[in-house]
Amino acid sequence: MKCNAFMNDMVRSELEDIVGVEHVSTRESDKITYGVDYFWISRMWADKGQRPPQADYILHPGTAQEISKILKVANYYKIPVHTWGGGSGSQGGALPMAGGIILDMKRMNKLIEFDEESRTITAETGMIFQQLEWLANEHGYSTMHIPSCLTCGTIGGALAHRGIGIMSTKYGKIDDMCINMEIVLPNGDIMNTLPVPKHAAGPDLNQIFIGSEGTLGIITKATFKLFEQPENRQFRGFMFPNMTAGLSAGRDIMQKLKPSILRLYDEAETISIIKKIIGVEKKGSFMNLALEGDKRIVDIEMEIVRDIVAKYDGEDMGFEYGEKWYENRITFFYPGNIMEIPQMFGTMDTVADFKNIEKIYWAMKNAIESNFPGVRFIAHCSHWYEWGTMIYDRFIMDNPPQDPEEAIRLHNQIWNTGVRAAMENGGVINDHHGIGLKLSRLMKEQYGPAMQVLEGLKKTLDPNGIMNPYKLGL
Amino acid sequence: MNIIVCIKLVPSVMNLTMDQEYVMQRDRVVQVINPADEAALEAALRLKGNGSVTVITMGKPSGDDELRSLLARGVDRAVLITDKAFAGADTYATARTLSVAVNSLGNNLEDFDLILCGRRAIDGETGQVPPELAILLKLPFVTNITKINFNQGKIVCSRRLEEGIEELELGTPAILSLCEYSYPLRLATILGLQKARRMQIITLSREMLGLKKEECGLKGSPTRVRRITGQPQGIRNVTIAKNIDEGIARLSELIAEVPL
Amino acid sequence: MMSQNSKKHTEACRFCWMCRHLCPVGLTTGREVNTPRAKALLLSMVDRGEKFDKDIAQAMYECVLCGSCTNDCVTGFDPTIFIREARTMAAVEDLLPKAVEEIITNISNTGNIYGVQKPKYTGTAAKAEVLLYIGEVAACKQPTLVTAIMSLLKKADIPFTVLEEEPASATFLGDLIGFVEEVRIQAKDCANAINTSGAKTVVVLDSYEATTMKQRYPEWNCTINADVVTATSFIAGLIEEGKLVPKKITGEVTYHDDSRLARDLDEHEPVRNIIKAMGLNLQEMFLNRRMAKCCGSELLKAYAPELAALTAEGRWEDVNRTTADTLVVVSPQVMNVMGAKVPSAKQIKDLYVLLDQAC
Amino acid sequence: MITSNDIWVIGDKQIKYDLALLSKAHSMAEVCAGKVFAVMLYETDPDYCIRAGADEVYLLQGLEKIADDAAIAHALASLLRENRPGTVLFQATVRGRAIAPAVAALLSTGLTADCIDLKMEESGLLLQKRPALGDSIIAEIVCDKLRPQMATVRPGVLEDPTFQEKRTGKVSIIPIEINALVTKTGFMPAQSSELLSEAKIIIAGGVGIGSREGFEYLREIALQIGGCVGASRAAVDAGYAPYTWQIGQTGIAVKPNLYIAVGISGAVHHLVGMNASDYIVAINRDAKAPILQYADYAIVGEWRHILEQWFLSYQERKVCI
Repeated sequence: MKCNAFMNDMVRSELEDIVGVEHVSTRESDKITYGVDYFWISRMWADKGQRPPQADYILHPGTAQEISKILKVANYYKIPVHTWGGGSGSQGGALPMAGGIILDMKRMNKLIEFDEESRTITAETGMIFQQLEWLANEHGYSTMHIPSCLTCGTIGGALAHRGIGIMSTKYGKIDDMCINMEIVLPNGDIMNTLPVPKHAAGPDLNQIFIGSEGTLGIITKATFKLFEQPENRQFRGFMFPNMTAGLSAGRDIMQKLKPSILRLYDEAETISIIKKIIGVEKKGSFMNLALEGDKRIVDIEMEIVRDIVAKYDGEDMGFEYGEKWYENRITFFYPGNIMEIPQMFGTMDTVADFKNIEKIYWAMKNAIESNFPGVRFIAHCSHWYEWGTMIYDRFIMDNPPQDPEEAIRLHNQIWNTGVRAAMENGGVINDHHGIGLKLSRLMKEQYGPAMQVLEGLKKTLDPNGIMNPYKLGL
Repeated sequence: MNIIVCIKLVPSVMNLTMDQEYVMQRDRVVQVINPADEAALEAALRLKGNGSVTVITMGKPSGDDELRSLLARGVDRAVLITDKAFAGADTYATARTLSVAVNSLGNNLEDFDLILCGRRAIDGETGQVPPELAILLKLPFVTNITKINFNQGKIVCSRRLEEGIEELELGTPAILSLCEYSYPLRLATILGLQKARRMQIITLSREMLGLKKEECGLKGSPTRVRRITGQPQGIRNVTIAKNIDEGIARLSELIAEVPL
Repeated sequence: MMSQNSKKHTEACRFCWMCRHLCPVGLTTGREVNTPRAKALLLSMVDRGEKFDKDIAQAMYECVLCGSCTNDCVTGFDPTIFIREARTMAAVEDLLPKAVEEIITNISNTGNIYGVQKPKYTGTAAKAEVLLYIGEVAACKQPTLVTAIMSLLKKADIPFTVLEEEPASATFLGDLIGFVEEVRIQAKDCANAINTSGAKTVVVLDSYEATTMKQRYPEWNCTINADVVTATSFIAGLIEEGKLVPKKITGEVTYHDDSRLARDLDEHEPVRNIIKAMGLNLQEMFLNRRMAKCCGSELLKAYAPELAALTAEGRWEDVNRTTADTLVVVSPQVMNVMGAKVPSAKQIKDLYVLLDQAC
Repeated sequence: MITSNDIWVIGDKQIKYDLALLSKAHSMAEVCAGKVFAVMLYETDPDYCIRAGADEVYLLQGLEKIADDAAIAHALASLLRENRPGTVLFQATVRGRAIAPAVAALLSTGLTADCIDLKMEESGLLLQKRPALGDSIIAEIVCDKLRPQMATVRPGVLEDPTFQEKRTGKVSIIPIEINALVTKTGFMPAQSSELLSEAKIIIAGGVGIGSREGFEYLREIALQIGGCVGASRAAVDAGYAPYTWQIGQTGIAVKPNLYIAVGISGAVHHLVGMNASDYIVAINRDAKAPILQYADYAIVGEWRHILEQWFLSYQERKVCI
């Protein structure tokens, strides 16, 4: 006997009235599908044949107005709302942990404006980012947001967790690229951030919603910068005697120039890369760098890079590796190439200033390798800033526990240990994957008293707490 | 006619791929029915008339789905001989286990007229099981067959040898081994798949066959692998012609160099 | 009951997000279930004990089998393998969507998906070296296309035969219920009919059917003794040999590569050569050749017209972003699917009709 | 009678390979202090066998027309039971690979198929090497508890026979009577142009050839230059070429002086059938096709254009000469 009587159907018809019958689903196939995103735990759970966390209603809205009405209904009944883009997030940010509504944004995928004069492009946020990039390419431009999930995630997804692309070192993160946004607030009001981000009319509201992971509102439209395709792109590989030298050289380069790509690998990762390039094992720390733009400038910049590298005993390894890496940059993510269940793995992705970064690297490596036998730790620095860099540090365990609940516990312990080691040494727990469900519990530790600012925003904007519960520590 | 077909599940060669270093990747290989066994099975399905076709395979219990797909193609009965004790069997131990299984089926159920096998499996490539099985069952045999007909109580078949095709005749019961592709195997029908869902796969273990441990598997095998060594995969240092004209000139040189 | 091969592909695809941006259905519905990973996930869950029900079966039919995902996969996985096999499962378990069942009934009654008497066409000779295989879509729905290509063959002095009773090619049945013996038997009958004609070359009008004959028939041991060629490459060849000399016409057109020519047969240039020969200015869509976005198919239109309308609109959006006012197509299926959704500022023309007017 | 360390070689039809096997047996017999016996199933000059290394020759009479391999096996088995040699070697021909397992089963002993190398230990234990899993590994196999130890040996893998002019040996003629259950009613010899295994030049085509007509063209060229034409499995499956042309794991393994792979992508099962060739040329329009890695020389482009151009130059040269 069902004890919820006919309330389910009453809500369902109300929602159907907003978006149309064909855009509301309670199909089992949908419920299973939306319960598994790219988060390791959700995948492991499905691998064990366990039913995933399920939503009650899956909605495919077509306009911001429809979303506005949906949020009003959700507030009235106090139904949780989980916004879903591509579902390719690795932090479990889109999972319908509290049941209720999944709001799949992908039907809102229209190009709204291409402004060649201002060199911007505006689109609905349900568009898969690759589509936006292709639209830019059609006119000879690029958004220069080229993450590994380019083909998987949506515009909204990239904004919601403050994503980053492989060219970020020159062109910036998504928050540097976004000009303005349209947002549906939890109470159903549709607001716009100011037309341009650089102003002195108070704080930049874009930066409150970028990275809010669907907890403060739903981004429905966004405008981005467009860049000219570079006339010239030059790759160069360098081998440093150790990670310390590599980091110093990287810092020096960043404080003088703007490479588009700068990747520095730790000794564990270097060994396998170098073996692929020259066929023999060689110890050290490998750097892959790209400079791009007007050829005359790039030539000069490359000379400067060489001078800097020489200062830190770096050895020139030629351009072949870089070009090959660029060509195959996403092939790593296809099945058969990437780490797969039943392995347990995670990318800790810590960001810090140059003063602390190396200390953090060693602290995390030691904490994980000494506490968890059978766990490997490899890392590289792939996104650089003038003041610091991030560590893309991965742990891999080939034989995790068979029992799914035990596996979850171990997974969370490894994360706690690694991330706490980072925080204790002045690092920030995440650079560009987001918080989601995975790191939610650690947000208060990270923020301290500053957390009340986020909590205050949450309380004011979403008093019923319906927006993506359990995520982002809110 | 009542026919027994012995089949083996083998790693699919078509699915073998190489990684970037040109090393064969084995983890993605799936098990398929050995191509020559497919031919034997199709020949059996065509010859059976009012009789029956029984498929026997020795292997891992995971072969269940593959056997079911054979039931869906018109096989009447599928027998899976599976037991940890059978692991590591060489051809002689395999033939011995199969012969005991065949005898047990013959006693319990209707007798058989013909046993068909593939001429060899693409993994081991020995082709020794059919003759060994024939001797153990005291039956005449012919290997490497490309065509079989049944004519007035006689089997008429073509056998491929290095120097040509032999036409042969023999009586039943007998064991015949067929060449791959001689009879392309039909697909499953929808009706067959529906029927197959409800059919039982007969599973036989060592004990059920009354075999002693030392008669089967690694223990019952006269031959033993002492060592396995890798072999270079044959990568060569290729020179690519700068243009087609250069390529053509080099090709002419190469052909002229071959002593004929 | 899924084959090991199918399982290998579902296990690989279930947690892979890389090709979803290419799915013509997913791009327009925005539904997560319309991605290759979702279909693989569902089937992998079925393999782990989840019930294969009407709902999951339905999901397997929300796919055009266009092969964009397969084409994208750098590690060689192919979602169409398990989608097709899941359709077989749906047929076996009596879980076919009603609309699909109706089409299967049509095929068993009349040999074509429409359930109508297929119109008859006659060639210029009873036993010519060239056999024109018209196919059910063109025969039933695109008579002008058939007339145009026949007229072109006559103008080029190519005697040709059309089978009096043209058997089905098994293309549609194979897409509906997967590659089962019933489908192979249909293919075998078709191959036999073609072989009996004694033709040396079979010119196949519908690229879907050409693909089946060229790529599936050999797998199923249904050998066609003649060379199977697509109508597009055959006609392009006639122009190249000077047997057809088109007059120049002016205009700006764009061309949609259908899935089979684009990805399975890898045939991209013949049509472009024909367009150039007529002096038309070809404006390429950004996604062309192997990357062309599928516009739907006649089969999808037959069992899920609303979905086919969406996929067609999706492709028209790409057309709309070009400066061309005319979309040129060569496939009777594309003509039917795209032709049903022409935006007001654009028009759609069949290449053979255009060429026939120019010759 | 105790098993000896003698080696018996069963000769079956191809004298060249039989003599090579006898020479190999001779050098192995020296290691384990055994004798070499040649058992010839066909009429031949026993003197050759002795000069190649046999100490004794048995000429079995009356088997020429017998097609019943089981019956032949019975005859051989009784001979072996009487003499109890330590080792029995067969050719890995179709017939050898049918008779040998039957003999092994009759003697309840082990048999290793298709060996590419043999090594005798002093104790008389035979190390049998054979490739497996697509020739990617070599397995060393022994039959350590039972005798005789038996193997079939791949024709053509051994060194040519060495003849010692002054060797002598005993020759016995043994008439065999057989009640054959299998009778031969006809025979159709294979065409010589299809003798791929013997060819010095092979032009092999893949699906890239695209049609049967394309393969006819390849064959024409092959005939002109005194070579043979082969095909990949994919091309055979596509119906472009007959099965007898198939080179690879499920077809024929070849090792010509020059192998020209045209329009072949280089699937593993093809590679294992041809990568023993002395020199490999790949002609392919795809510069990334795996076959290129396995070739010594590669020409990237449309095969038809390349071969036609080459053929023109070839004919011109012929005229000049």
